[in-house]
Amino acid sequence: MDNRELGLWQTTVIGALGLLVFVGSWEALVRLGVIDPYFLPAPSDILRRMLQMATGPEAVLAHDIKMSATRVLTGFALSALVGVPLGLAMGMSHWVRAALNPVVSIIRPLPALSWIPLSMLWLGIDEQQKYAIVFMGSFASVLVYTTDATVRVDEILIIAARNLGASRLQTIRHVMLPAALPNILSGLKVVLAIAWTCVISAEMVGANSGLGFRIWTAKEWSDTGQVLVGMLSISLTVLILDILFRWIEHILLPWQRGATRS
Amino acid sequence: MDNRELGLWQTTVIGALGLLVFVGSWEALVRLGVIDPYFLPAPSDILRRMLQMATGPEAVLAHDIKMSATRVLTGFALSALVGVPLGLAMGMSHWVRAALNPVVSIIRPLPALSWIPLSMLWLGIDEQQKYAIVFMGSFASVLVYTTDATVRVDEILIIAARNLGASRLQTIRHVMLPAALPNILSGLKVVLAIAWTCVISAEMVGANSGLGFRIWTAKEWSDTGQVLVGMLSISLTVLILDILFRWIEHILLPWQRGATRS
Amino acid sequence: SSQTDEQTQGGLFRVVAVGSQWYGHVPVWVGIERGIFIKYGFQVEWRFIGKSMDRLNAISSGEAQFASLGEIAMLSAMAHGNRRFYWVGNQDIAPGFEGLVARPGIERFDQLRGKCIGFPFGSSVELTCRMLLKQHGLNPGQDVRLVNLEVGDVPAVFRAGNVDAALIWEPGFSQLAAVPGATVLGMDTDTEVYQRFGTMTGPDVLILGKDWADADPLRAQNFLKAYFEALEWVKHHPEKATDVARGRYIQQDRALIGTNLEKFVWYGIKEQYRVMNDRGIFAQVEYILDILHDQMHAIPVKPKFRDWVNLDLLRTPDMGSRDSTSRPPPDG
Amino acid sequence: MTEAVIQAQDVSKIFPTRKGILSALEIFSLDVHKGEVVCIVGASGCGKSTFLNIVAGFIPPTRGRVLLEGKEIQGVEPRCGMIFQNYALFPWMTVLENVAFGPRLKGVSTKRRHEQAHRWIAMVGLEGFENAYPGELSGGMQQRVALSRVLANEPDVLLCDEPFAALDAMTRQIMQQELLHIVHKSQKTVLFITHSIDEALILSDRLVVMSARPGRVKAIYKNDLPRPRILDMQLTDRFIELKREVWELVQEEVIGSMTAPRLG
Amino acid sequence: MTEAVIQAQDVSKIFPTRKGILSALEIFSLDVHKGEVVCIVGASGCGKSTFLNIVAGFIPPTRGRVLLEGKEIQGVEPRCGMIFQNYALFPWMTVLENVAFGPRLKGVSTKRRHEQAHRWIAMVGLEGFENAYPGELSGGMQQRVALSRVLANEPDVLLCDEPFAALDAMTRQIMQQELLHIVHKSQKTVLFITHSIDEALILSDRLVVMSARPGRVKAIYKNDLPRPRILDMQLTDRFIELKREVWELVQEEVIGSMTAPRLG
Ligand SMILES: Nc1ncnc2c1ncn2[C@@H]1O[C@H](COP(=O)(O)OP(=O)(O)OP(=O)(O)O)[C@@H](O)[C@H]1O
Ligand SMILES: Nc1ncnc2c1ncn2[C@@H]1O[C@H](COP(=O)(O)OP(=O)(O)OP(=O)(O)O)[C@@H](O)[C@H]1O
Ligand SMILES: [Mg+2]
Ligand SMILES: [Mg+2]
Repeated sequence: MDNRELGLWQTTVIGALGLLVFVGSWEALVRLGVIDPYFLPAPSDILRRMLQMATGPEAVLAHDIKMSATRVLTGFALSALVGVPLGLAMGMSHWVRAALNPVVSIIRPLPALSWIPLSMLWLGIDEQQKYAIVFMGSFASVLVYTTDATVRVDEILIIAARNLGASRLQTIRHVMLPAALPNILSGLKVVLAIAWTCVISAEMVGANSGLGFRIWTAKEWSDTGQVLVGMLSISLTVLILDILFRWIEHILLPWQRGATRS
Repeated sequence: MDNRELGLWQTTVIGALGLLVFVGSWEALVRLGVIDPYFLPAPSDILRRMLQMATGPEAVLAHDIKMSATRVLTGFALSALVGVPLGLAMGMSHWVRAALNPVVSIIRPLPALSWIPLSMLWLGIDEQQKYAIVFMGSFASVLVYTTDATVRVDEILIIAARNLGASRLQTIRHVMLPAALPNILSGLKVVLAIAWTCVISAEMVGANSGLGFRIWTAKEWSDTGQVLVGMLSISLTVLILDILFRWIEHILLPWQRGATRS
Repeated sequence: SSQTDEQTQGGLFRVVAVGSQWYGHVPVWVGIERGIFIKYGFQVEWRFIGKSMDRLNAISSGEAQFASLGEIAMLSAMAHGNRRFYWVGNQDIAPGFEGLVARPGIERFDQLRGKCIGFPFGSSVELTCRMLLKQHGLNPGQDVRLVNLEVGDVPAVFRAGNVDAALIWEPGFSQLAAVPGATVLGMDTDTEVYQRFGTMTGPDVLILGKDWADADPLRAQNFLKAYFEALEWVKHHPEKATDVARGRYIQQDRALIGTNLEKFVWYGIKEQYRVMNDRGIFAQVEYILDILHDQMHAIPVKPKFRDWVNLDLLRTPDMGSRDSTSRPPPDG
Repeated sequence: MTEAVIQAQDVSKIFPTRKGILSALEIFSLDVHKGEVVCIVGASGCGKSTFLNIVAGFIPPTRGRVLLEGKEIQGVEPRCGMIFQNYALFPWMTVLENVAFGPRLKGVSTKRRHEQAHRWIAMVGLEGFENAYPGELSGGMQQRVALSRVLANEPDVLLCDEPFAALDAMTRQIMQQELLHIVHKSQKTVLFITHSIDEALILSDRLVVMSARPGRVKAIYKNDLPRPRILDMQLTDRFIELKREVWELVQEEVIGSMTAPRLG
Repeated sequence: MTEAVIQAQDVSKIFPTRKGILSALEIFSLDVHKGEVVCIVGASGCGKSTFLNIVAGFIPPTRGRVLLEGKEIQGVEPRCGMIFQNYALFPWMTVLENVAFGPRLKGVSTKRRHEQAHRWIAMVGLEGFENAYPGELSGGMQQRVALSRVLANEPDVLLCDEPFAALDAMTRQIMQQELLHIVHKSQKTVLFITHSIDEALILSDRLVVMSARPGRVKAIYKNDLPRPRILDMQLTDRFIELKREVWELVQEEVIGSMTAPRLG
């Protein structure tokens, strides 16, 4: 509506201001005693806790992030490895799509959490079980996003390639894949965030490290500050991964540079 | 890739076949003793359990679905009620968007589950707490989808309306809203499924009914069959809601009929 | 909170009591099932919440009013400055219900070296585990691997062989011990705590919501009176109490519940004055706080737990007023 | 000569781009008088659309100003109705609702605005399609809906950005005649962009040839061809002479721009 | 006369739609000979693109058949190179990669195919833009890339679906001359759809006028205008006569289709 696009500088300043207002009023409400710090610690306290956990003698935070990231990225990589090719097949063939759609619709709405009972039965409580939870929580989404990206490939590009003499395989390799890539990547970006939401489920049982584990034990010890540190760490990690992912997109999709929306 | 579009009839038959193969081979593997039914009961057993739970003297299933649905739909409605207007505002104004984006990015990656500790402290264990968990798990997504839908409104339509003499308010009412509606609705459809994934988190603590509660108690009693009945019930409920939602879309978006992709 | 202050249609006060399948909750179940609460004007609603800290949080939020829970959770909440509750009693002593069980093939503590032990972190069994390991010369941080398990998952995880040893309290403990070839390496009765104080590592404590109690102390006194009347009934009718508990509240063999309940020592309302003082459980609390704070670094400060104690609420309205809350009642 | 409705005074437009700045228009001046049809031709990318967008108030000029009836244009100007190159129809409105949208905004009663809309729809030959959605029409039909939507709104000035590009030669001719008829009947002022010199010669009172980017006025022709300008007129000497002149001017610019270096 | 490269025999095409069936082509027959340029004109929606798509093998005819060098076309036919109305360039490839795509599929070495591509790009006046992505080009430039991409693939038959619609009059003329030059040099067969009768008369050896939907051959003109057909030729009597004749035929059909009921 407002015509003027904002520059990067302006966006950053306004965003920082927005954050400041949010965090500031939160801090004020706690300091003024409106909010009991036991229920919601002040941001400054959370930050202090975070620094403590990051630098203290134990320095657990880095280890937790590493453990959780390993679990998330392994589960996510598995999802992508299975989901992208299968999604491409579903996107390219009406038959495969029709055949697999019902099964996918059944699996998709099941939250990672609901796989805890079964995954424990099947895989115990080792790392595989955690990968499996992340995988089950993100796999169907990868499938859906990839299928969608493939279906959305402009038919005319496929026809054009065939018209230029491309075989079926060449068409897949030279047209379907690069044409679907931007949408597959942005789908994967969403799924990566979804995969992170699974880590709390994955680390509920049988873990002794990781951000999810930290949140759960903090809860048991009534340490609300540490619960919030855990939550904030997840947010920040996802933010950083998001930036990384955008950079990968920038590298992989040179023809889309500058074509992004704000 | 394959040129022929499939008709509804064909799609259904192939889908049913796909499901049959999936369920059939599962059943066979259990019957042949390859899979221990304690680890994964046969589909026929799950179905029998489901019928039992649906019709038996207790008939708990209908009640569970009703309770979970109430929680999901209430939380989801709250999300939509807050998220859609705020998302519209973010979509329409660069300023609002720049100001709120950082806060939203922080809240978005936090899974419903991570809100259990705080929500219990703040709201206890009553229904409000369950609504809150569903709300926190779905609100940021509503916001993101609505913002996106609003940003994607073709600028030329807004300019055209203004050129025809529309005031700012008229432009919002007659152009922004209807133009963003299709994408907002399909975003809400995705979020509704997300809201359902939250119900298992919401019913983990302090519930005594609902599909999530059923899954958790079944787990405690090692009743894998009932765990699977609970999961299947979630899937089916989401499927039915999805059909309902498509019907609502069909009513609300007459100009898009026939323009849908398979 | 205002909502729960409302009286129900029958003119009864609505009280939400929260708890698990642990035997320590039998008096509440009896109070509900035998109409004792109703007699005193309370409509008590039972809600299942498996973990102590979840129960305490439910009370802190104002949505629940009464619970029995583990001492450790109470102490860590105190340590983090939660002032939303009163500690009003310690209704039972029942050591010997939780212990460390090892899978077949592990029969001695030194065989645990390098092995994996699972239990719910942040509960009494964490203390039991650490004390037992220390007593047998094992360093919990280095010599063994500890993993966090959900309360309800412990038996299944142990049975499936996913951990080498596990700890949990009843009713899960029986399931651990029942695994063929499994060895009970140690019980809470083997710990220093038991040897010094005669209690389990994390005894049951009674908690009332502060706002709710302050809003109408008379009502709170009445409620506790009802609770302890139910407790006296349990004390005198263990057989019938077993029947009340079984099925609806605990899914366990009737005989097992019976024998377990017989091991319980119940403290009535008068006995509370004997227990809730420096010669009683307070000394045990000081000891536990030392461990939690100095050894485990699990809590940031040692809370002045006496500030949370409110024995006024134990006085019954017809007993008239007393001048001192801390003064113990005459023995006998 | 009547007063100038539109006065473009030394208008320049510079776009910032990733590779530097791009000068789209440079010191472009033009007066358009009431009831006049001015056609603009020029090589692709020379700044025609940019100029029209400035007149409509969609984008501000970097330097210079555009006056509408003596007052500077500031922001979107409903008195200058734009017929967009890509239609810009509202997909959720039927043809009837699209055409009746302008009057609706002004508070015209449903009955009256529908009556009016019906008449405009009939004029562009789309009776029977009143309740169709734009997505159900062919490109040429959509373009005609866009035309009637703007006409129904009765703006003083019509800004047309290649409005007939998607029409076949015949439909195009019919539309041209309709446009001229309406314009002359209701004394509308028209700024018309086209790629077709034939079209420009048929429609215009004056014809502006723009230079290649950055767009400047290269030449202005007074088009004195007699009206009505039907097919035969296209064979007259004057038509051919004018066409050749304009052609050569534009050709110079196109050849210039096609061999120009990548970024000016 | 040389042998017929393309023989369309009684081709009909019926589309099933939501509101019933739609007959797009009816018993359409046409022979195109080697080295011949056949232009097709007709009202919008009369089935021109449908016919071209059938010849390219993109869609099968409902009845009848199309032979390419005597053999029935079954599936996408790379010997018939299509220049799409909306370019269909690969957005992830640079201009060079787009143009070199056909040779690449055939296994031509990188060096050779890039050399060839450079020459085709130069021919359409796009030197300097080899490493640009299609998204960075204007519509007219994209259309020229599409043209050179197909030419680089050296198909026997060129199918052109309004390939110059997005070009301004001058660029368009240059492209027309280039096309004719290439076609005559390498004896390509061309089927060319256009909305412009002028363009059809400039390019064609024969000119097919189609009836309104369902598309049938209404008339075929042998275009005996002398080559090269530069601007002056457009003023000859024969040109004007032909133009008027074709014009009147098409006009009949357009007027028929504009007043026709909603679904035929
Ligand atoms: N928003 C913009 N940002 C950057 N450059 C722009 C923008 N709009 C137009 N341009 C550039 O300004 C120049 C003039 O564009 P304009 O659209 O006015 O051309 P035009 O004469 O209408 O061309 P056409 O005949 O193809 O429609 C072009 O080189 C174009 O690339
Ligand atoms: N896939 C399709 N499904 C249904 N109808 C179609 C389809 N393709 C084309 N048609 C219809 O067939 C008719 C002929 O379409 P076609 O695209 O061949 O016309 P055309 O002569 O190329 O028109 P234009 O000049 O606008 O490009 C039209 O009425 C169109 O609506
Ligand atoms: Mg333009
Ligand atoms: Mg066509």
